[in-house]
Amino acid sequence: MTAVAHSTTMGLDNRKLGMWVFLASEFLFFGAFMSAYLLYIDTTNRGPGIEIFDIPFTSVSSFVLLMSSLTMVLAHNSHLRGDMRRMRLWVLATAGQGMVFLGGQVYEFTVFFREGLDLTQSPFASSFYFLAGFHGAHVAIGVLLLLGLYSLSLTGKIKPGQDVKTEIIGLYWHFVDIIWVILFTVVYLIPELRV
Amino acid sequence: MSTSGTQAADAVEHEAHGGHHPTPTEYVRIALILAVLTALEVSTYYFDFGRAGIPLLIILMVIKFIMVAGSFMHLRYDTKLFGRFMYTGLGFAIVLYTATLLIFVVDANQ
Amino acid sequence: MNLGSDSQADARHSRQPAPRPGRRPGRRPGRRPGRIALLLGVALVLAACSGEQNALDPAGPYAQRPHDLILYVFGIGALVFVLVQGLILYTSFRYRRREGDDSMPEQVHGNTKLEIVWTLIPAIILAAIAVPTVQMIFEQMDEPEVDFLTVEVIGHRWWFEYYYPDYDIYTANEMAIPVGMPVRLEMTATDLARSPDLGVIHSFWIPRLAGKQDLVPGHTTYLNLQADIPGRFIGQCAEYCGLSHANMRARVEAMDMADFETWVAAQRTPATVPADGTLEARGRELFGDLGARQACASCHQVWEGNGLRGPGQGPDLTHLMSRIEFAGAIHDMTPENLRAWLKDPNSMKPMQYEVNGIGMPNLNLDDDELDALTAYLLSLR
Amino acid sequence: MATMTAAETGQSRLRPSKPTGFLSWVATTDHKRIGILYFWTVLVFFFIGGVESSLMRAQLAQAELSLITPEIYNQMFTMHGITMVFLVVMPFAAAFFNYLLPLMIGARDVAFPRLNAFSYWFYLFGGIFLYSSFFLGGAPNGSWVGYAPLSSDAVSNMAFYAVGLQILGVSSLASAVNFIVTILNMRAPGMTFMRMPMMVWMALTTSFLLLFAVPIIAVALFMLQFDAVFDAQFFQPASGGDPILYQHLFWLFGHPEVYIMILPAMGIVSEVMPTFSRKPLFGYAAMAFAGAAIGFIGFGVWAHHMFTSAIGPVPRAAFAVATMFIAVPTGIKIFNWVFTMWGGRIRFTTAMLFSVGFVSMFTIGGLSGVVHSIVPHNAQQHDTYFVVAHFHYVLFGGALFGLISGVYYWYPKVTGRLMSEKLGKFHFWTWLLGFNLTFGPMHMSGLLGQPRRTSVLPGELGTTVETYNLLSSLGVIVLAVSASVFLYNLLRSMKHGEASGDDPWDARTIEWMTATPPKVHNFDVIPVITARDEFWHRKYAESDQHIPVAVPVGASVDHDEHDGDVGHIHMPDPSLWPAIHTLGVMPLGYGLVYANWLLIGIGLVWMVAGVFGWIIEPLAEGDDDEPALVGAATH
Repeated sequence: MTAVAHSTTMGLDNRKLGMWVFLASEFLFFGAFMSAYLLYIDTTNRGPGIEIFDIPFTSVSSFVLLMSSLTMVLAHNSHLRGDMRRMRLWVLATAGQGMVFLGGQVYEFTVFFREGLDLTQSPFASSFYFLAGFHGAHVAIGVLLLLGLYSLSLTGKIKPGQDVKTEIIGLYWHFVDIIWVILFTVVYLIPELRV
Repeated sequence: MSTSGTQAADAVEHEAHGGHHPTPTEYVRIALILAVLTALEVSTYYFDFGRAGIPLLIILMVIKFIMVAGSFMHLRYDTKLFGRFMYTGLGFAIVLYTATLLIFVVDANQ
Repeated sequence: MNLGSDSQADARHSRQPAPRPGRRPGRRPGRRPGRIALLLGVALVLAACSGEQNALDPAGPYAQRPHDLILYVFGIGALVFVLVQGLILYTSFRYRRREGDDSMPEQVHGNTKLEIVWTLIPAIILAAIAVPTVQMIFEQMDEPEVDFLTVEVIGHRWWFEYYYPDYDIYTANEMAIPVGMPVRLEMTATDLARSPDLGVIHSFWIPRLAGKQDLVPGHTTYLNLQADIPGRFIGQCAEYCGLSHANMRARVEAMDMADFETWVAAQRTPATVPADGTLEARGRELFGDLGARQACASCHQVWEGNGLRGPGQGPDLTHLMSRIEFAGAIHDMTPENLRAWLKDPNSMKPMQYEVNGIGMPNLNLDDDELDALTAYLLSLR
Repeated sequence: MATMTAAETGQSRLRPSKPTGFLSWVATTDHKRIGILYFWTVLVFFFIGGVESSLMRAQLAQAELSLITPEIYNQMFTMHGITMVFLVVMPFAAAFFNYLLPLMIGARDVAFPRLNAFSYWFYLFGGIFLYSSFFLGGAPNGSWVGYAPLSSDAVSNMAFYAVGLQILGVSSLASAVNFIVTILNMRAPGMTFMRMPMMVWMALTTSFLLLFAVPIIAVALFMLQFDAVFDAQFFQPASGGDPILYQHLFWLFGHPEVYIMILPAMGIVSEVMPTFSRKPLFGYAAMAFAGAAIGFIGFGVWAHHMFTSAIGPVPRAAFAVATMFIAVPTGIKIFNWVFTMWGGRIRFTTAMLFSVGFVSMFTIGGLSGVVHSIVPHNAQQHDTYFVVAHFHYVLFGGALFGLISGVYYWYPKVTGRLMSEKLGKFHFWTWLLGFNLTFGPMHMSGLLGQPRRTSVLPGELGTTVETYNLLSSLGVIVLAVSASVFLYNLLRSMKHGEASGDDPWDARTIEWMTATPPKVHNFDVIPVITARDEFWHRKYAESDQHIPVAVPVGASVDHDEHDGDVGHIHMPDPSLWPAIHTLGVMPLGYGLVYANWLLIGIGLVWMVAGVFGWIIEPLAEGDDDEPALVGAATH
């Protein structure tokens, strides 16, 4: 430890502040994909359109992702209390739900692809795959982070006092979740009402 | 000197909201409410809400958003600065992209 | 507009001798306010009034109005320029440190009153130019209120095509319009269905007649222009469109109404079929059939009165000789140039036929074929 | 140059610890060394960009020349634009921010030193990636805006552009996050927002602009690249895609980008002018908020780049008005600079000359900017050399003048030596002359009808236009001479320059308080800040008439509790992982350009492995956080 410890100017952890700053910019990222999707929602080029969505299926995987936020926050809570065993359990549960969501997305994409919704089919297809796909990529990164967190805590590299690490991964995870809260409504449910 | 200040920072932080962390039970309660809201959302697919459908979905979406951000992301308990970042980003995105899409709509009607 | 085009017996179109560049147009009376203020701007501008593609030398209302507005803005700008630069220079000289002067200046941190002044004054000036600007935006873009001529403009890599829907005329590079009548251009870029040209963005710009407007594939954009004097007005594509962007020129030939009617009538006539046995007839044959090589007719149309007159992949050649230039209007329509073009198009205008199928292929014509085809093209009057 | 004390890093086995040599630069996490790396890389790219523009000007020196083919010409202007914007002006500012921000706010380093190195490597590899295209079938030739659908045509080679810019964007985003956190969270005690040097304010504003603008271009580039390589349909009119969407996304980023490039220069000028006028910055608060206002309004004017595109009269009018009003905060800044000089004792060093040149030239660029907002006439100026003149007055006469001013000003801070004033003044006057000779005539040739991005100057434009073009081309020669003198001065002064001492300019801000060149830990004692222009106030008291009076040396120095023994100050360890991790972007990038899944896979695995190595890398002194717990927690 250094002899000249002075607390940060705002009394906040740098990494947590950094994560929030980064998340602020992510809204602009997803927003752009979403505007493309909304612009092209009817531009199907004689290919499949929004009627292709399987709402019950997507609802289930959305629900799984939503609940993964609960396990994530429980993992952080356990870490905060120093209960590393529980923390690992919840982290694994979260990663598992993330993988279930991803598996659902892969399945969904495969089905759509078989039904003719090719990336190259139409602007609608391109923008749908990009919007959902980049969200999926975020989930995948989140799963990797969680697995890393799990293995590092297993080897003792992450210790009870270091809950900031769990916290910032949690922030990222919840962010990916709330993006899906928006996407599920805007991409799937609202258009479905118009059919 | 990136690292030397963090201990103190964490100390400050834990002090600032240490006592206000919700308990696991509270988290579960919040998750249950979220589940109910999601069920309500999905029900629009099965039942016809008429004109109320879209506004209802948007309201539910906003509520879910605020609940996850406020409780799970601790915005309710943390420093206001974090919330400001998030809502600035969100606000920017909404304003800019709405304006962009509006330009398309306005032009299409001409 | 109603033109008795069929009465025209002679299909040969005698070209209008184009008024040469640099001619000062008659200034239209009763124009915008604000001209007075702008001595400096005007002086600057007048010094520059030469050349044909000159935005400062408007020849019609759609170029004149923005021109008058900009003079007013240039005037204000010049004033601000002199003021600010003068202030910078004065301050620099007045307050430079003299040799041996080690005294310290008073530590002034600011002055709220001054801040308010230099916030408000620019805001007021800007408001003053915002109002006429906004008015004029709508004025320039709205459909003309009087009778107007419609021309469809289609941008290709790298040439402009014009279609006159009222007369069913196709032409390229050079657009004929009547003097004193507004013309509304309906513009788009070509699409994949019609040509291997992907359909990219171009911009149509005849500076002396109007500002530029992009041609966007998938969109229809509009541009109003009008020439108040007869003449040949030049311009070029102003939105980067790839390899030969620099070689994509646009021409507007403004002519009196009577001449325009003559022109229309000539364009509506079918092409003359050359008599059997002539060199031209041989050329016509080759035009339609080059054996294993791609025939001219697969991309270019010469309308001989039967069937539909429609757009081809390349420019319509029915009345090729009624134009002064060809190949994106970069080469004069001389027999030598035409022959050289047929021999090796790419050397006269870089194109991407080899990689993209855009532009004219090298057909490997031998000398006899070149002679015949050139003769045939020269007969398309 | 800064040297590294390795004393405290020796015990880590896996981290490179040699203080000098090639590896020490690759592994550095010292913000000062990273700043220096940025600087020299920028100079290399600046040279390349300059060669590209010289070729273009040679081709346009006379009408109908054919010195270079259109193929080459189109690559030249595309790469010139990309290079100057993304590889020169932006990273030039990053060089300054890196070197100076921690020094200016009284910190030992940035918030995330390894992320800082990561930004640099991403920048370097992005630049190399872009330029490798020259050897792989030709550089991109679809212009720096890359409008679809032209740019999704394979012949335009714009896949390299899309991926290369994406890489540079990651670099920018990472440094934006880093700088924001640094400025918000790492200031010295007492350094409140309203005591920060103006440069720090501008860095903060710039970083926020990047933060919100980069993700937008990222999306546009993803779409473009998938259109070009994987046949996606975002901007393809044949299937109903809309090219205008690309333009919106590009300019939603592109306009803030303009301010991203100019605000750092404004920050530099706001430091240089007070120092050499011996007066505080006039209207500090107004300056800070005007900068923020420029950034904020800058997000609301993007469509003014599309006034001749397929948008209707209503948006044209709205964006015209918004655009005009950006001139208000800009005007505030200009007047405040002038009144900073007003009443001062101005020492015209080279740095000051460049700053005054900045204000003067930028004013011209600002005025021609207002002219663009006159939409009906914008249709005449748009995409002509008038626009080229305008943005060069803003970016060359503006940004570059400011940045070069900063080089002369802070050179002694970095090297401990002064640059030659004699050569410097020669540089300034030839630079000013060459600049105006090159870009001044372009105003006229544009209004006389010369469009930009044309590989040949059409003879039909007339002899007047030809003359203006010849003048422009001659100006480039003057600029080339001037730039050579600058380079010579830079290199020569490193060894032979006059020793500067710690405070050669009688400066005002705290980066001049510490040793020159600064030690690796910047400050032996973190200063406690009690005033804006802290250093000045430590040197001078003020009389009743607000005239500064020198105070005795040493009367106001932070007490050094270590008595000069600073060996134990823990600095971030060097690390090779940022460079290793970042290198994975090369296979990934080529994989995306050539649709080669194997390369994409290699790149992804490489980068993930790199992150992992980064995370588990041992630290010399315990872990990042809660070090006190290291001993206690063993489970």
